[in-house]
Amino acid sequence: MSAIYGLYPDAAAAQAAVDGLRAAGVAGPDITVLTSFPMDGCRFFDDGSDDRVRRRMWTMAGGGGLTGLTAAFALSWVAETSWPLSVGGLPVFAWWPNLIIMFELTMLGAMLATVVTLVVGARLGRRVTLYDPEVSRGHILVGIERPDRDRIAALTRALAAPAGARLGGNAGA
Amino acid sequence: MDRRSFISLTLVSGTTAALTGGCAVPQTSLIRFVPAEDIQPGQASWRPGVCTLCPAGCGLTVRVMDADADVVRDGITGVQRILAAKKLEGGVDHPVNRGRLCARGQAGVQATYHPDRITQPLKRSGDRGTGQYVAISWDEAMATFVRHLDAIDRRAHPPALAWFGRPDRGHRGTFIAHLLSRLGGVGPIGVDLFGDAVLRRANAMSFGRSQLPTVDLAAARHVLSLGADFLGAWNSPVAQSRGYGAMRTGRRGVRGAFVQVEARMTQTGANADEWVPVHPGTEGALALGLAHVVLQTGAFAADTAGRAGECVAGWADGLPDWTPEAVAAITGLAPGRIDRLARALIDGVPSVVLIGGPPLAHSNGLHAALAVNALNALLGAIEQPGGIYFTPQADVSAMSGLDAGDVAVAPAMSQFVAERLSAGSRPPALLVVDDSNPVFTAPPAWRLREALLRLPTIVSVGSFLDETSSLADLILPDHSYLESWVDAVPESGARTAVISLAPPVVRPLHDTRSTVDLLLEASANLAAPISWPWATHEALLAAALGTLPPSVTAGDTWTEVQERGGWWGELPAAVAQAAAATATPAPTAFTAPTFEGTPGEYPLHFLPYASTFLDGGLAHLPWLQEMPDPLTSAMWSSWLEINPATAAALGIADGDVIRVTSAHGVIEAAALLSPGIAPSIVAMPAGQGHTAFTRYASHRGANPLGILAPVTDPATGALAWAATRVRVERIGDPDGRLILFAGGTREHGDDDRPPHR
Amino acid sequence: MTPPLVTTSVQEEDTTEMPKWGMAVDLDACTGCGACVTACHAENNISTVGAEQAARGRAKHWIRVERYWEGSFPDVRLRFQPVMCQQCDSAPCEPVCPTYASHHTEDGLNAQVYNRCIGTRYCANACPYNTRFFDFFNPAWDKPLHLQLNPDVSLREVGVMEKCTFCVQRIRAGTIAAKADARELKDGDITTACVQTCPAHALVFGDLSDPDSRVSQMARAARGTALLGDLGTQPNVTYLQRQTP
Amino acid sequence: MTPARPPSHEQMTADLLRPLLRTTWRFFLLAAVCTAPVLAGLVAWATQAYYGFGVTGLGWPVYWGFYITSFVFWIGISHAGTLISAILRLVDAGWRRPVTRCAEAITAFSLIIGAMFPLIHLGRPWLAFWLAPYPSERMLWPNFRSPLVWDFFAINTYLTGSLLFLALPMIPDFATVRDNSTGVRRRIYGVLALGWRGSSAQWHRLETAMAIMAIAIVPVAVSVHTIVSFDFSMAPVPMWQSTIFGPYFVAGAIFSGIAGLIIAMALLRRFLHLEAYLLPLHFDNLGRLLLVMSLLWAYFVFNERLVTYYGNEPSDMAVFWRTQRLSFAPLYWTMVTCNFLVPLVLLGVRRFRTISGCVTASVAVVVGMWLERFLIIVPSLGHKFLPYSHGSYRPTPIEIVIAFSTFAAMALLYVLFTKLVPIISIWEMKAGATADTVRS
Repeated sequence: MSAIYGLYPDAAAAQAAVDGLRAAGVAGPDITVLTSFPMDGCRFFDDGSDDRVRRRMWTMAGGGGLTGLTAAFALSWVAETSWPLSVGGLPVFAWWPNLIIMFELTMLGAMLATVVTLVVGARLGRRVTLYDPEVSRGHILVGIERPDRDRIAALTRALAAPAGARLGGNAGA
Repeated sequence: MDRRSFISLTLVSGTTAALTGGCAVPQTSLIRFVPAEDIQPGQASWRPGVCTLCPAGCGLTVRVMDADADVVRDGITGVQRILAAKKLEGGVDHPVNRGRLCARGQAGVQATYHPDRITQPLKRSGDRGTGQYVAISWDEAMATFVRHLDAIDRRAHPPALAWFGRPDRGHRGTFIAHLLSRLGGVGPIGVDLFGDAVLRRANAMSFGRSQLPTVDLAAARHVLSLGADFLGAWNSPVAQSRGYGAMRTGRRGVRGAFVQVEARMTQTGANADEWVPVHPGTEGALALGLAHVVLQTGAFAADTAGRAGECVAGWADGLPDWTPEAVAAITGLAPGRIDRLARALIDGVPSVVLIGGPPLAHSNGLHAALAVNALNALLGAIEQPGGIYFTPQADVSAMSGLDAGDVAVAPAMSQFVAERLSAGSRPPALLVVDDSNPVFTAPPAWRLREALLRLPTIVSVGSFLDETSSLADLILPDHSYLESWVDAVPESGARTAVISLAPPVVRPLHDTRSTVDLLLEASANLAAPISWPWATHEALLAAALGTLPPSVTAGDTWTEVQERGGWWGELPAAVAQAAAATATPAPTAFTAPTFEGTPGEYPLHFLPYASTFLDGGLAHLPWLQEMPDPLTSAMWSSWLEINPATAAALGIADGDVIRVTSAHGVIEAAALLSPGIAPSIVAMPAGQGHTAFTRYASHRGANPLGILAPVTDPATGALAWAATRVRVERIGDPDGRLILFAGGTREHGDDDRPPHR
Repeated sequence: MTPPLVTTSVQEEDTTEMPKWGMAVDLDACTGCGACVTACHAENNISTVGAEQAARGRAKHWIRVERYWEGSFPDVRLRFQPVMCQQCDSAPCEPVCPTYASHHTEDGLNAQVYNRCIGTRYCANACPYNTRFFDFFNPAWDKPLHLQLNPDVSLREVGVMEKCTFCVQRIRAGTIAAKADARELKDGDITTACVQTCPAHALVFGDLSDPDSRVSQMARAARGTALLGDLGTQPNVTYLQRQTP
Repeated sequence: MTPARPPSHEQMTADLLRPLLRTTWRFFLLAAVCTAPVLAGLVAWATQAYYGFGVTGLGWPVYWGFYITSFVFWIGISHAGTLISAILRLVDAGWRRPVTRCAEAITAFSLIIGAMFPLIHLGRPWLAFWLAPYPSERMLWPNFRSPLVWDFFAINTYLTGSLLFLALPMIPDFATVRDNSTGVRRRIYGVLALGWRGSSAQWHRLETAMAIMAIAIVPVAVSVHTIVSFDFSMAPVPMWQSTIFGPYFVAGAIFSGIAGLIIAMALLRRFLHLEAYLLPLHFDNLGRLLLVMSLLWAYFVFNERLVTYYGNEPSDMAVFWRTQRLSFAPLYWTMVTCNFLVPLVLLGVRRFRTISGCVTASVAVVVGMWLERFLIIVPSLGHKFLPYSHGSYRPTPIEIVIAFSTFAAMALLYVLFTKLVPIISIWEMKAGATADTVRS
């Protein structure tokens, strides 16, 4: 069995299950909590990783924007000065009009970087190892992937403790 | 075929060949014939030519380059590289136009490459007038023509043969006149609606010169023009425009002044410093009034005018009846203004007075012209810088070695219609129509079309089917003027004698034949042959020009002429036309103009005028159709110009469809409100309203000539085309028949003209 | 305003050897005859569009003679004003073109590269003189009218903009001929079709960089004005105003 | 009719998934009704491409007409979504939750439609790729100084951003669809869900990404319509060269966008029976917003007109009077009525600010804003500086069909979208309901 989990009808029960697992000695990052919507009011474990993630995503977005800006500048500069064509009395490389191109590519870069960071960071498109469709019907899943064989019983007990818990597991697909 | 379609055609035929395993149908595959040997691909050459679109006789320089033409050889369709005329420009040294050309001249190249040109001899197959023809060979055509000529009784009186043609003072016209007289025929009868027969007659009376004047505008300081559209369609417009430009801007510190007197603003009048509208037909009175003031001032003596003065009643006495007040009552101008106009003539010496167009197309036109001649003579403007000259004329008959005395004077068209084509008269057995369209330009009362329908035989040598040539039984198409030997003898536009002459610019595109060659051959093949000293048109011209000395080099005149595009210089006395020394004619007096139609029933004067298409013969050229009219910006359409006040009184708005009714007919057109026309007049451009004249001109607009009254000048028989009165009524909203290029008509101020498109 | 990072423009490079083509129009001599209009059609392969299309505003006249009424009957005057592409130094049509179909040549011409045009028609909007014309259909010539086509001027395709080029084919041919003969171009060696035919000599064409050329002298004349000069387009066509006595 | 209690999570999932899981003949009928005009539009476009641009009513000197009007109109409508939903997200307005996705969908579709118009409008559309900067063999780059190239970049950025902004929050909902369906549909949505599980790490990243996107998309949206306004204000054309055009266009875009959103919401509410989700409150809020934008629009129009009138520049005044009291006056005053008077009455008076009142006002605004773009383009082009070259414009059936077909295309895309994607974000609704519970 590669994962065990419990399904809980509400946040309080799920929190109890998490607390039980923590008490059983499972480290926070090893516990998987799946919900059908973001539980803004509940913090199942508070280890400061959220803030790190947020900062990293903003940094990546900034980096993407910078890349876009550089690309836009390089594109317009190289294109216009290497093959100079005079139009309408404007200079060959005209700052003001090109700023518009630079702005747009900056924003495009930032947005693309954000999405890439999200896809990579949220492990989207990867193989799902621990999941139960009941999550989308409102249950909260608390589980552990690849638990130690010899501690399965203890963990199962911790998961079963809160009221309304339904246990489940899979052999890993 | 342009390059793109050539490539695609090649691709298509190549693909087809590949797909069908090389079994392409020969008829559809592209055949390239061997190109003519004188072609240098991509290399332009410039060759001299002569413009024959109007009588001005401008010289041409034609840009010639290779082009791919679709041709049929032995029944096989293919492509051949030929030399084609690309662009017409003015003959660089030509004394008339000096390298310049008008819009008509520029567009002339389209006459040669017109898609609706007659490409080979045709024989009528349907009823006359239905325009149904079958193609025949030149042998058959020639035989038929000779048979028709043989059938003519040369001693018949009235003559059994008649010829309609456009006025041509050159060798072609002269040869045809001689041929006709040898065959006992009459003609060529000039088809020239806006021709200046009245002015020629007046000039003959005043100065012994039956020709139009050459105006030395470049040296004039003051020009007064009575109706003469000398920058647009009158006389020699390019030469006159050249002079006008020089008069305005060519002299440092001197800018010639220009006053135009007319009831409807022409393109020429639009350029005047002062535009003076007078009552129609009273221009002669104004000329007398001006002369009166000039005489009164004592600046010039009455006898300065010489014979020209003697032609005007009361001249020697100082025209006592023609005080500014008296003239004011006739013309509608203030007396002070008449006085001022006259004094400007005196102060502006060298000053000159011109007359042309509508003033001569009234019943009193001849007198008006005589009065102007006298005034010019009084001002010392005859054969003087800044005045009018008479271009020395070559005696073409003498040059050709023929006796001019053999040729009978051709009657005027109106006279011929009355005597030979009216009911009960004896019509000619054979009529030849030579690139002229009298059916289109004749007033309806002449019933010319009906008369022609009754004629036994009509032969046309024109290049296009039009209202007249589509009545012909046999069509023997001539080359275009870029394809044949061509010459013209300009009667004005230069101070020296000019013969414009050029060899063919390009080879004939179609299976056509030079009319002169055709006539030479036909007359030699008659049962009673006529012999000529030359066998071809070229030989005729070479022999005639051989009588002239070379004008530049000491070499051979004929070679020089072909290279220069003509001959100009001092004429040897033997071939120069002398001034006619006729007896002094009886003095004439001003009479009030007569108009057909009562003012009660027909309250407005009707003025057709020569448009870009002149009298309509150029309406088939798409460039001219699409060229915006200078005053109205109209394209592809015709219209009725009407004063806004008159229009308001009649409930007519811009673009409305109106009906114009005269005693002789009804036409419909779009109204165009114009501030440049007197309230008592409506005007309409001639040239549109063709019923059958190529794809570009047919069924487009209305023909104002179709409602003209058959009033003629008594002395010359010329049609008084400005003497009709009409009634105008609104019949509908704008329907898009008037196509204007311009949106606004005024640069400043509220001009919310509703768009016609 | 921030100084531009790069100030090099083609115009600022050493172009002293280059001619600067210009035209002068003496409105005192222009008679409004329209010879220039037809000459332009003949020289530049401008197709006629026919009555129906002309009625819908598709007629193409690279040069047109504008006319304006002044006053009312009987004190009425008419003013003619030929308008062709003004070959502006600071041409509004050029920067708006996304593909450089409209750009400036070294000799001061406002070039239109038909093959590069994708037909946004933006240049025509930007042109304050409305001298740009669009090919709404593939230009066609009823055979054999096509034999007249000038092989030196490219035929346009449907969907492109066309306009007066100052007869660039004549300029290039004249320049090449002069170079081949190893001689300097003289004033008057090169003329455009409209100037060549103008009967009243109202149009003059030449090199504005040569102070002695006729067009330069006319451009300096007291009567000289630029059409819509207050728009700052710096046109290379000078209009010499009509004089009144 | 406000339900007494918000629906439960189960109810929400059931309600919002119903349009995806149950298909009736009504859907096919609606899709067919929308498809027919789209096909007609395609035929019209093919006709134009085959015969040439002459089939339109354009001509010298009015070279821009229905197509550019429609272009600006649809780009304007696109501001419904992303901008509104981004701003509401940023200020964390709770009532936004049922509105965001249908607004963002409007953005995406109207941008796609709007971006097609420059192509339709090109004389040689097959060469449109020359606008893109790519190294061709002749090294011919686009002219970065041309507002049309700015358009190209701005619309690409905005379209990319909007599609991502729309797509990211759809991933959890795809997971919900996957879990509530079987067979092929389950497999398809399984792929679309990209393996979404709903772990807190995923939720956190998604929310952060949405926050970044929301911040980025607002200036992009503003820039897009500013640049669209530059298409006009960069050209020396009477009444075009105006510094006010940027904000004027942005305000007009948001104005028409909100109107479009209100209409779409009302239709969804009616046809998908979402009365429990799209509440009168939403219409009331959006109606207030529309009223504000109407006033802002009127303010800009007053500015534009007064400055022109006071400046009294002849060429400007020719256009001014043409719209104010000459040939274009009927259209102009219709526009003022639709964009100002009708919203002022229907939205300004509380009693009229019902759902039907809001929808009526919105329809008026959509009509009025279409006219506004037409009146900016055509009168100015027809009356530039030289009166000789003045002219007018009348559209042909081809143009009318193409312009009309894009409305059908919008409806069709919307109908298909509601069939494939929950039009109200399920997870956001759940999160909102939970947050409300927690708050209370």
